[in-house]
Amino acid sequence: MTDYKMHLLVCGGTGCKASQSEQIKNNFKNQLQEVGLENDVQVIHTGCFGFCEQGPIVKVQPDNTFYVSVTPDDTREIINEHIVKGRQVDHLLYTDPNTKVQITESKNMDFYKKQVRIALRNCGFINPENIEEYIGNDGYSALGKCLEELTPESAIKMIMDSGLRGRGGGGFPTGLKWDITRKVENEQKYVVCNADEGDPGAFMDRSILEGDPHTVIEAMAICGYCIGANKGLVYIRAEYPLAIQRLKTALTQAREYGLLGENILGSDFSFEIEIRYGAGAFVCGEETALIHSMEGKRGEPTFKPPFPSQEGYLGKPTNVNNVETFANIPPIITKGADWFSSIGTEKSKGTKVFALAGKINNVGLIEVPMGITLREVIYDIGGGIKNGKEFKSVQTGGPSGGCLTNDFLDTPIDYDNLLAAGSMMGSGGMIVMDEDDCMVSIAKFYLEFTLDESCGKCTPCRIGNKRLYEILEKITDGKGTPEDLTKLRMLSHVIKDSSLCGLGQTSPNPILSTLDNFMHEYEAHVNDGKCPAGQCKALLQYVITDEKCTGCTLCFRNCPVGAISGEKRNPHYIDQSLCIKCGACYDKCKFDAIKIA
Amino acid sequence: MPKIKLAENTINQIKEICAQFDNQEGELINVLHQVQNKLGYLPAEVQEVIAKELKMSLAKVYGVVTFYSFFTMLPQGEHPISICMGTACYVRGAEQVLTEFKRQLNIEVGQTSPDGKFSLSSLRCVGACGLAPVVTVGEKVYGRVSPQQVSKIIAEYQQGCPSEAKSA
Amino acid sequence: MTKVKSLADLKKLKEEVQSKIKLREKGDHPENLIQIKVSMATCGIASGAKDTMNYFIEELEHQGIDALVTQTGCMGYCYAEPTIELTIPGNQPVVYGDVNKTKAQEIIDKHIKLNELVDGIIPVSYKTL
Amino acid sequence: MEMINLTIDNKSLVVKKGTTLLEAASSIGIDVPTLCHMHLHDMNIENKPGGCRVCVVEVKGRRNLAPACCTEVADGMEISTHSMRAVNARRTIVELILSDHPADCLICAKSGKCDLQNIAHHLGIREIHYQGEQSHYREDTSPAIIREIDKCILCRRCETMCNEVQTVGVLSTINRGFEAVVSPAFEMNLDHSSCTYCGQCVAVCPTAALTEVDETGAVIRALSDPTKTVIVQTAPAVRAALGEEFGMEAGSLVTGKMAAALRRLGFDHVFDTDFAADLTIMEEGTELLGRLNKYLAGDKEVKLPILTSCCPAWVKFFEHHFPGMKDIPSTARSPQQMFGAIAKTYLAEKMAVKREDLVVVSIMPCVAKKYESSRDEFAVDGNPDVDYALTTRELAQIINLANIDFKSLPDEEFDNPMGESTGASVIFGTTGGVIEAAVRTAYEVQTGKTLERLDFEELRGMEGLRKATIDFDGLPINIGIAHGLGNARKLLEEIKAGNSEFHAIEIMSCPGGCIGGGGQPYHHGDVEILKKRQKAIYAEDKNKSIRKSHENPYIKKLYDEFLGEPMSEKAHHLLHTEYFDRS
Repeated sequence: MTDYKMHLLVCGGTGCKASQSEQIKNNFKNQLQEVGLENDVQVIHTGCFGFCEQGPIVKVQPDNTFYVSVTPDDTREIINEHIVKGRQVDHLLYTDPNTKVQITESKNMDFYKKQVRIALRNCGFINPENIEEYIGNDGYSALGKCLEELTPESAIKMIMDSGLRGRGGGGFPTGLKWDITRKVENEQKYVVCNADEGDPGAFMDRSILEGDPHTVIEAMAICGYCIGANKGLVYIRAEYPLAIQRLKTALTQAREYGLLGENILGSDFSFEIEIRYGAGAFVCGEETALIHSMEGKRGEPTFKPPFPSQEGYLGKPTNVNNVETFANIPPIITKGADWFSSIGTEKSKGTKVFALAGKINNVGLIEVPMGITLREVIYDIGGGIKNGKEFKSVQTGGPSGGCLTNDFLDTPIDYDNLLAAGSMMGSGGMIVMDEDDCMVSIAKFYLEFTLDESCGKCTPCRIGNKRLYEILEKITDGKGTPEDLTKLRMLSHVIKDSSLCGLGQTSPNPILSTLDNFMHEYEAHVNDGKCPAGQCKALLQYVITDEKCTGCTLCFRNCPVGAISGEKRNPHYIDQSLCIKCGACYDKCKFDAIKIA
Repeated sequence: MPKIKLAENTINQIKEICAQFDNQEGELINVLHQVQNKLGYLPAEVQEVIAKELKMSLAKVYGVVTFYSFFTMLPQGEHPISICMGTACYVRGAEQVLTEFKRQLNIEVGQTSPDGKFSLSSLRCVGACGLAPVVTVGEKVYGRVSPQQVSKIIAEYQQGCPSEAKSA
Repeated sequence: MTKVKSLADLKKLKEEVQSKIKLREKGDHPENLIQIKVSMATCGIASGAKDTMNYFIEELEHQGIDALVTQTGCMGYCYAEPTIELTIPGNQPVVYGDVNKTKAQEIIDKHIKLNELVDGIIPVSYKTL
Repeated sequence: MEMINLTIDNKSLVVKKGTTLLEAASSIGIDVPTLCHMHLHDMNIENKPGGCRVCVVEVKGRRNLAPACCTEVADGMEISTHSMRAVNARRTIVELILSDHPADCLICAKSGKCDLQNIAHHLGIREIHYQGEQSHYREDTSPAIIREIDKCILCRRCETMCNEVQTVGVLSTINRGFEAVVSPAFEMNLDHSSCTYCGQCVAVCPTAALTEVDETGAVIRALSDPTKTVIVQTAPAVRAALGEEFGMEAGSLVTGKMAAALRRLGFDHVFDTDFAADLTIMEEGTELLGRLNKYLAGDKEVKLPILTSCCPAWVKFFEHHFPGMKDIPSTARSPQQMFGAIAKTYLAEKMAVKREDLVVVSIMPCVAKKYESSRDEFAVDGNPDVDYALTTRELAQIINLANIDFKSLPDEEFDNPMGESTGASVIFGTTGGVIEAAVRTAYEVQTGKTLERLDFEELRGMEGLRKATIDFDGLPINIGIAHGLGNARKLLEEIKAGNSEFHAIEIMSCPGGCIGGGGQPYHHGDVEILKKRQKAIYAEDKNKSIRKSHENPYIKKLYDEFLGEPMSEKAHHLLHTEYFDRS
């Protein structure tokens, strides 16, 4: 084995790959060879570092130097300066946007300071395509401990005691779920990993599979041991080619090392894992729908009970957990339930991964202890609102969640608090909105998503959401009435109360939470015909400021509908009844004389 | 029933894929994935072959194909353009970018341009939220796209095609 | 690849492969480790800093001493290259000049193992980087 | 059996574990409205997608409302089926369905019989608060069934019948979300699909998304055309169900009133398909014995078992799905087509009416009969043997149209020569009946002895697959019976695999046989109605003085005057047919 003196960790997550991190890696390899250091410095493609805003990321170890926004052109400089001469390349260091101080080590960055990485522990740390790196960092020792030292009952008890709850949305206690499945008697049982991440703005499951696929494999095997299943299935989005490829590699390696297959670690426990592909249906995040999809059918949910733990895949008892939930299992087994339950709040233990996005400075993937406040996440980790704008709202829980205001910024984040606040944990999307975002449009955006993704099986979701969307459209088109606001609320409640599955039962949340928290914006649309954020096109008015207008006639000539009139060298005028709000005049005006009102 | 008018070797390819999955009805989605991978889309005739091989109802095959947004019955353009409409991209202006693509290509989402060069689709979160709004053309990802950049992106593919942008 | 057949096997394998990532772990948590920074600017390298660094890495590994050996830029003592900076947890860093293999051996044997200072210290008014 | 205590609408009750809230409520007289749910007890047919959500009730302590059809009872449950919350949700849900449904109730084919209309009425809905876009699809007209799927409410009943029960697999839910609808593949027309026209989708559709092709207008036109002689035949199962259309108890036998009504409608002669059923027994029975005796004589070429061929949906089913076995079913035409062929030859000649001036109308419990009568092989020079096949429901429609007070009609007899029938032909209307009728004749022909016992209870019942061995005086004859095409498929697979134990098999496409046909008055999921019809059929058989087909004097006369022997050349030409590979 070559003893490398230095490691160059290059982020291989999808975001960074999109920014040519593959090229960066190859450049490093070639250029190291040129200077004859290929045996001293190892170049490793890791999983996501999380700090996507600043990607591509390159980390130099053991110097612990964190380079951001690296381009393929920067590699030679890093080699010549840092590797050869031991000098940091200052212009690639992260600059704190507030203090303007350059920071070398990631742990000193606000983005990382408050993070606690359990599920993401190996992401950005190990090479996901090398099982030995995983083993080197304690990998498969939890499985080993289970097989040699723990009975299924005692392992499940550890999970129960840890307080781990499902990270996919609902927050059902994981240990309890395992225990229920264990108690159902059947020759054949299944462990299913739900990797069909569908929330449009959450990508933690993919990052884990890309950055640390073995943790999922290990956890599924542990689950199999605990519930008495020898077969596992990973249901993964076909749109995640990189995660699929990494998972496949990991499965092959695990088999080669005997960590999957017959008689694992010399025990009488055998376990195999197969991959199943999702095909683009958000509703398949619901476990019964997921199971139907794995069976080759339309991914429609069915009424529970029977629960999958009783009758799941092919009618057999099946335990379904999502990727992030599984990623928490091995550390709990190795470090103990007490360690895990010491993190977090009373009813929500451990950490949660969030995909932080939207109008925020530090977009990325973060893992924080339960109980952290939204303020800490948004202002400390997230670095505050982009371009110095005003914070308006943060949306959590994706299409099932709600939009929270300033008032909730100091609420500790956990399952129950978010629910009480009218939102939910969901899979962990966290989208920050600023003063320019129209909350009615945001609600409409989510409804459009739900509408697209509703399976259509039950009436409230199929037709109810369509009607909700139509009402919202009416409002953003400036045709809403006060009565529509009442209708929105009443229909939302019925849909929540009577839909078949979680998708329908939560689909009105974005509407209800915006009605609760941003009623004034709805009222402005309905009563005053105004969109306070200036986003709803139909409610905009292009107006010419007389003082600034030089009468150049450029707007007049560019208006496609002849709505502008005026004499040359005299202020022009826009006839609002004719204006189609195309914005052509606004774009053309050279004197900033046209304002949006 | 309409008679199948596919080329002999296409039919054989499909049959081979079905056989790989033991002609099991439960493997329908896997079969559809592989066939679409090979042929680019799943026209009616292809579904007929699959239904026959898996000994299942054609209506059920069609029911599955129309349920999942990943499956398409229309051939894709030479350069499939996808605009990410995930929330992060949406709040950073993806809709305006999509509108611009629609306007410039003069096609709607789900359509292919008459010359077969471009097809347009929207997708939910490619996971490059740091680069929002994101557009993919084939396998190439464009980050922080503004409506103003749209014409430049289209132009890249209109004269010949850049080698790295060739779709898979 | 031979299969891992028991937990003991797995532990053995872990020991074997741990070094692959040890470097990164050390880098993440250097506070509790003996740190040796070898000045590796042009002048350092010309004076054999590379050999010195390799020697430290191999010898410490050989003796089973957990330490973090990194390179650093020019410390400004070109007259005394190769120079190293040694930090024992809880103590102030110490800079040695003219560290060849023999000197390195002595530093390991005395300073690192017994916490006795060795000749060749360059007195510096140290300021944290 | 574990028992569960609960209260529903403040009434305490004790029910078995596993009971649904719907069943529990119904057991104490509380009928929670349902729309998608359908359960044909004892027939193993259930549609329970839990999709319409009309039956939601409030369960104390639960976060959401619970669908009564799917939710099982649990100890200590407190249910309210009419709390403000439940009623509000239920009404909103029905309003939502109506908001995506054409509001043409006044002129809709299902008006007055529509489950959706009934529920809207039941809930007192007077306003639809949520209006918006309605889904639109192409209308599809086939020879037998019209699909107007703008009216589909996605209850999935038809899908269950077409797939799980009939295993025809033409219908599936397609698309998703608001666009989801039940349709054939590629939204193709039914006549391009492998639809058998069994009509079970029509029989269970709660709205008018699926209805039969309406031919009442054409029949009324023919009746008022002075140049035409219009005759009518009525299938056995019609008399056991027609009364329901006029508010009579299910199982009322209305044979006499039906004949009277048809006469008042202006049919020149009122005949009975039962007559042709007796004829079918003569032909099919002879064919059976012919094949059987050849087989017993050691002929390896002969195909056994022989399968009945009276049911047009079944014929189309094996033509699509088992074309390799098309030489196994009897070649005998169905009674409807035998009637038509004899009417337009023998009878026309007797009445001195030209073929083109004779209009044969049949009243059938079936929608596939419409398709059958349109098959090319059942026409001479483009003139079909049977001109129009009306369903039981369509007959009721024109009786109403003609201002006939059905219930007060006197009983009248059928006309002769084609109105005389035996008890054997009447039981053609139920599962097991055709084969029982065949046995009554075949036994006597084969053994030369008189049957002492005519009621073969072992062949009767409602189970989907039945078998019995009948002792033909020392020769055991193994008989299989299947109703529902899914059950038929099982027997066919057995034959295909070469391990069928049967000599003869009766197959009827519809659950229950023709009494449960797609053209019968809607049973709205009440299997008791089917059972009562079946009972009525057997009662009619019992009342008949002649109960064996070969003893029908007019059948004897027909052979003497016209056909010669069963399976004669003439009989072959007029009464037998061939099948086609439609795969």
